[in-house]
Amino acid sequence: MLTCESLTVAYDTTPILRNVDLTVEDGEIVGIMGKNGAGKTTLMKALIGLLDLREGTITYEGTDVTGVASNERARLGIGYIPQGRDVFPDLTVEQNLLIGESINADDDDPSYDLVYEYFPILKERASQTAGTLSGGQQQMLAIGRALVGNPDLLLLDEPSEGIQPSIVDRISEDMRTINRELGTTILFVEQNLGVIRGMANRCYAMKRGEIVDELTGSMLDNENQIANYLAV
Amino acid sequence: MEENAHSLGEVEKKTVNTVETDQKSRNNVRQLDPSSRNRREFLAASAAAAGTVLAGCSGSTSGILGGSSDDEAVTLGILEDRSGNFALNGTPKYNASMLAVEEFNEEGGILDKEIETFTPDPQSDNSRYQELTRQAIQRENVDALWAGYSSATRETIRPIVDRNEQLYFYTTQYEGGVCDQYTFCMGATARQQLGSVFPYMVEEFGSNVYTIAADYNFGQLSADWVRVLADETDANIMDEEFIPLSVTDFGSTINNIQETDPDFVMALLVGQNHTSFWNQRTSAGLDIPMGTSTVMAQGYQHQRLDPPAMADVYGGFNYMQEIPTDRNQSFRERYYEKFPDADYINEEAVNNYFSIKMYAEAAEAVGSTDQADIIEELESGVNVSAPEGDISLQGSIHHMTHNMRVFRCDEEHNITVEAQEMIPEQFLSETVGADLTEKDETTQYVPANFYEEANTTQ
Amino acid sequence: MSGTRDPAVRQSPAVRATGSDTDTLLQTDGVTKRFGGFTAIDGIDFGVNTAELRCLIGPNGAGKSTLLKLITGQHSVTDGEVYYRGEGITDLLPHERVDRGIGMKFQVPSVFDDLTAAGNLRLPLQRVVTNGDLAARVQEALDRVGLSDRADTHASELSHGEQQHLEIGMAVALDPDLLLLDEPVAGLSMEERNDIADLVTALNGDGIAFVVIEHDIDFVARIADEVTVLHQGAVFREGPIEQIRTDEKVRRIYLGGD
Amino acid sequence: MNPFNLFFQFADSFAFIVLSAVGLAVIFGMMGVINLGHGEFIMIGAYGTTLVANAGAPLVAAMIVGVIVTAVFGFLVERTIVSGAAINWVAERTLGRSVIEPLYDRLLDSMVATWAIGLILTQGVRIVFGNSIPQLNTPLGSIQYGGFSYSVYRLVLSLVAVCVLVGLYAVFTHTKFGVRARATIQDPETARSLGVNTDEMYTTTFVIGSALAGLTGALYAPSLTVVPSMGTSFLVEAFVAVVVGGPSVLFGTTLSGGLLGAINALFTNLYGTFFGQIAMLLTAILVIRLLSNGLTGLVETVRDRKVGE
Amino acid sequence: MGPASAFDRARAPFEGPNTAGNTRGFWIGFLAVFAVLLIYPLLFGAYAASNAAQFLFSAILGLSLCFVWGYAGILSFGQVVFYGIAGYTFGLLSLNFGSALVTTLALPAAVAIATLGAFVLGYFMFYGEVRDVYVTILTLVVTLVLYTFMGQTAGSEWTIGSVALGGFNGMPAIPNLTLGVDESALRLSGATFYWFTLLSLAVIYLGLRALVNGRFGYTMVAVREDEDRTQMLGYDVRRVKLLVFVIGGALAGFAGVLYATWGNYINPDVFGITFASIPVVWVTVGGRRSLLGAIVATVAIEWFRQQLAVTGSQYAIVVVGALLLAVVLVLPEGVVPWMRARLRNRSEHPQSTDSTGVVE
Repeated sequence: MLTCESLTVAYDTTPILRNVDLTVEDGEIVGIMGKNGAGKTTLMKALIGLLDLREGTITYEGTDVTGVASNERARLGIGYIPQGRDVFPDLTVEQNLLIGESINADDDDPSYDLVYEYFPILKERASQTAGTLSGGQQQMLAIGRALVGNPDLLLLDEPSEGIQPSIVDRISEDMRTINRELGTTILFVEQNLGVIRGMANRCYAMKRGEIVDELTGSMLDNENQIANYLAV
Repeated sequence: MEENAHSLGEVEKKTVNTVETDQKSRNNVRQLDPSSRNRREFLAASAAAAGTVLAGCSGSTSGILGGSSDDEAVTLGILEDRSGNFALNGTPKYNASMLAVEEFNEEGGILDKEIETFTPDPQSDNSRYQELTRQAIQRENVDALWAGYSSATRETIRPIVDRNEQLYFYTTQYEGGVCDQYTFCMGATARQQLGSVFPYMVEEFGSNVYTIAADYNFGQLSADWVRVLADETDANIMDEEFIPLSVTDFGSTINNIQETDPDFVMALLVGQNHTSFWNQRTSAGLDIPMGTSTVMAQGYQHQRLDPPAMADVYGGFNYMQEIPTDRNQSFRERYYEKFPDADYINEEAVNNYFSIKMYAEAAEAVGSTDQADIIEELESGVNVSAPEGDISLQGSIHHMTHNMRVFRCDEEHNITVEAQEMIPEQFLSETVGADLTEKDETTQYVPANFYEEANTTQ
Repeated sequence: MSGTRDPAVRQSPAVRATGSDTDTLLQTDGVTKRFGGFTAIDGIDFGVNTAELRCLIGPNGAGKSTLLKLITGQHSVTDGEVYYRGEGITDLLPHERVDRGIGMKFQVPSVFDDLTAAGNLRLPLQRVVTNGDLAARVQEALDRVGLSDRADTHASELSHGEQQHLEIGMAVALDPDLLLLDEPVAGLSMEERNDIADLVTALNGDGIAFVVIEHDIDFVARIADEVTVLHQGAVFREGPIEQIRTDEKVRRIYLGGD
Repeated sequence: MNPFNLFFQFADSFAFIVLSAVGLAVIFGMMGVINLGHGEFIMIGAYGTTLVANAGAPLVAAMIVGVIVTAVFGFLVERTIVSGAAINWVAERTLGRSVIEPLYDRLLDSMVATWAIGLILTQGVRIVFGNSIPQLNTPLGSIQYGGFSYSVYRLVLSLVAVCVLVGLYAVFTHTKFGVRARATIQDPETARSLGVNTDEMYTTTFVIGSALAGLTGALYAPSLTVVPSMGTSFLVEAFVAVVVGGPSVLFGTTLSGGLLGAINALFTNLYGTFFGQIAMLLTAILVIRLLSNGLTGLVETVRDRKVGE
Repeated sequence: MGPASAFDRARAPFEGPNTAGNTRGFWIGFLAVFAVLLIYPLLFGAYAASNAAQFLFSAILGLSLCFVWGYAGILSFGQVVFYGIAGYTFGLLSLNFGSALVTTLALPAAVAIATLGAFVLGYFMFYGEVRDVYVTILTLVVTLVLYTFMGQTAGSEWTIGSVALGGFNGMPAIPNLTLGVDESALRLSGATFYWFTLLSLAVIYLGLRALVNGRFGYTMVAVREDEDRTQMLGYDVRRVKLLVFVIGGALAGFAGVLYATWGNYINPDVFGITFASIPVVWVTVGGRRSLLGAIVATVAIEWFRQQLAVTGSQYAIVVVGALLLAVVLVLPEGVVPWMRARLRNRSEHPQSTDSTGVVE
């Protein structure tokens, strides 16, 4: 579904990503783990098209999308859930969701009911401005916003960041359900051990802008090996 | 009255050269300081003073590499706005000047020399006027200068004109009082314009007056004159209101007038923003007659605005292109033949036209373009045949006795002449008692210094 | 007020405010900051002792950078007080706090791109060096942060690590007693991190107190005496690094692991 | 002082301030572009309306044409100058590189560029249409009250001003375009990553701002003198209102229209038009000095304090 | 060797990273141009000198804006406020008292009043945390308030001493600039005025060069780049900006006195929107971070505008607008920095072009 070859991204002269290769198959949940500053968010932004590549190609569903603008990538069916509180704070919850409708141009039937089913709190708060939601609720809104347009691929940037552990667990669970029930492919970056183990079918490890390892199947059960790539 | 105007038109051909008969008024020939005759000398002196320090040379204004001017032609400097805020008023002035020059050149020019013109566009910008006036005088060596629409412009360049002892014609109708040995004011003054329309209004509509005036010199001084005239005609100024030039909304003014309920309004408004008043007063249903010395004859509002915006407006002017005389008819035809797309011939345009003619006749009379001689000749008091009629220059005060008319604009914006009278400029000659043939001055007198009434802002 | 703070660690702000505790350099008392409807800092009491090296950790959005900006005065507090050496500085402007000895290094290296490395260092130095040779002092400062051979390079052309060094050098040039560093090693290589760690430790040894925001726990462990964990705008834990590192709750909210 | 006069003058002043400012406010608030040529955009609307009405079209139709002409003009300006897209498109095909940096969020450069546009427009219109064109009459006549009469049309204008504010509120809160445009302004990167064509949002916003300027010109065409230099008479009020209003565009414009309109009407009534203007400008200076985020900033600060309590 | 090193020592204070032209070649060129300008009146006469003088004092106004905008990031539409205030003050003082001594002293007095005006406005803004574009708009509004105010001073109640402010008609007959006491006083006009203006411009240019390359220049650039950062180095940014603004106001005031005495006249147009905008045009075209650019652009644009006006072409204003638009869009850094960069590129890669005209 998504293939990246030798992605290199640099701010001015300092490279942030170096020769990143990765693939995501249809229906998978793939994690990318790494510490702060490993280049995870940069990778996500490069994938959605917010950062220009210095080198490399990105192929989405067989099409080369390397030079395609991010809004066009979204319209091809990629839903992006940015890091932290990147909801539109002055718009209401409902208006935030409305922005997500632009995702996946092939599908013009927005799934508000589905979103409200997963996150009933959003329905409750529909007319409240997003800036007044708690961190966890904002994260749910960001996910809901990407889901409304029925994306084929979700890019999820650190879903656990700044959020209560209990809510983090719930979000992991929801993502798995979405993947199972809707068949949505998910690529996420994370540094929370629990989230990685709870969600990923497969996982890449990143360090200083490079993919240094790939963990599959039973390797993911080895907590120590994962922790090795993370902060502690 | 229209009969009268008509008959004035018929004497046109007889009026051309009456210079000899006026020689008697030259009994006070000024003793000109020989050095002041050379208007360039001060420049040369200053250049030399400093120049000698460095090089010990350079006694001429043009410098080593500077060119000298061609004395074969008569050069007229005509600085009129063709862009910027005053383009509406400046363009007809420019056109009429060009018409006059063309007519003279077809007849062989002045003193058998072709008339050349220096006609930059000062773009309604007073700084530009300063530069261009200097350039006209010092580099182009113009023999006479016509420049500027607004009083502000005139005051901007008058110091330059005076320092260079340059013959200058200012042709706009204005507030009056300029008493300047180098400046000839060709337009009617506020006292002349108001002196024609105000008594008429009092006579026709009653003696209770409300004045609205532009809050700048012209408006302030015109309002002073209204007060003076009210005193003379026993009229009563109920209230007066000064409106900044930037104001476009007249709601409160209209309400104030209604609250005061005068017999008529003197509207001394100026500029494009104030033109909005007429539409607004009509749509607000204010139907009190209005007298003016400013609108229609300059900015042809009666042609630009849709009727009945200018209904029942009475103006005191020396000229509107609607004057029904043969002479004016023929002038109009010549003008529109040369400028078929022109909008309107305003008061100022005609003043430019006749003053160029007057200059030419004076030059022919003295036989040279020497400016001091021409000023002397003009100060002797000359007559000129103008599109408005035969009029004369009051030599001692550099102003014109004008053929003033009261024009009325009706519901359909047709213009009729309601009254007509020759009115001399009296403020300088009678009230101030100025005489430029006796005493050299470069001042502007204001009514406040001579009239009690003018001094009391209400 | 957050109830998670260990009350034994610090005295009450009131005592501090009188200056009776000479060891306390900086103390916030119930500081709160709201943006729009959002509460970024929620009634924090946070203190630093003289010559202490304290690290501030916590998830993104926990309010770490905001807290530093409240201390420097770049943000005004919505509520609460800030004391420095027992003096209330809540209403002072940033430059007045700098004059009292508080220095700051920003999150993103924010050197002045249009100036050279020497020009950048000249900026703080020209304030304090009123007589004597400014050029010599600039050279000295360049030496200290290891940028002597890059003196005439425009700051925008320096490497990321060099910019971090330069910025710390600028802050140090003013002889601060307290230096606030916001993510000094983000985006740096291991080698560069070690350099910065050495620099910070050395400066701390000279008596400068530090508050360092950092995600790299190895780096934190290498330099810090004490660690404060912020979470959702409040102090979540405070204590020595070893204790924090093994704290179950801290691991859950931030460091990861079950 | 007559209370009815005061009310009507307030309505007049409010309408003038709001209508002068609203196009500028949308473009400034939404795009970070200061359009110093705003007055000339208004002038285009007025010229369009007057010329079409003079050709015999009914006034309302002429006004619609005036708005459309200005909107189209705004579109061209946005494509060629503000975003530089059209010029860059040509340059990329001829020079092989783009030559223009978009003016979004380059406040000062955008001021200089749009000032130049205004300069060209004023003189360009003068060259093409001359110094004056035949003016329109104010429709709808007057109503009488006591010894006073008021232009009905000017009253209608104040209603239109309110409708424009309400309409804009509706567009920016209740339509997909409006929500997307606001999202673009708040966080263009995220909006783009969610499939919003932010370029299109900018263009459309600029066109709406231009159309509003055109509307102002169209509405005032029958009431003011339509000349090439008429734009400057709107500029001061527009700037003052936008700055006094603060960052929240619609709310701010409404508030500043109300405050400045009231000050203007009151002082005009008490001391005359000159003091009305001066009082208004001094109020503006004081508001800017005392409230760095304008009137909406004040409202927000009060709200934050309340949350804290 | 001796004279050459003395030359190098002499130019040292005027050189630094904040200005163009730090080479010996530049200074030789500078002296050459200055020498040509000195003898200009001898070559072309007093009229040409007088006409050129206005370009030179306009350049001082341009420099004042370049200084506050280019070096401290404060875009002020209000430079003409101080220009006008000083012009009016000079007129009021010299006309009221009339003696050569007072006229001589009126120059510093007028500059002082303008400086005071800049201080009051600057204090009001910078100590009130008015920032960025709001400073720009506030200065514009203040300018327009003064325009409205001075425009309505036509009435006789607006007479100060024996001199009327005169409303839109302005204040005529302002005397020439005078240096000295009584008979021995030197009245500056024509070529002498030109030389005075030229020397002033040169002194101000060099003074500003020394200033921006000295301690204060570093501080200004820091404030322009990042106010927060500068604050954290212990600078009181408000004070720095106020000082910059006051210096800019003083320079603008000095230029305003020259303007008033050049035309012997001043009126409220100096506070009008056109006049207020023109310095922004000069500095934008010349390059806001280049003092030399401000001078060159001011002289070139004003000369060009005058030529266009002389032709009487109705397209003059359109041409000026188009020129400005082209510069803002294509060369946002300004013409002079662009040319400097081109020259530098050439000298670094001489093989890439015909390698003529390389300075250094």
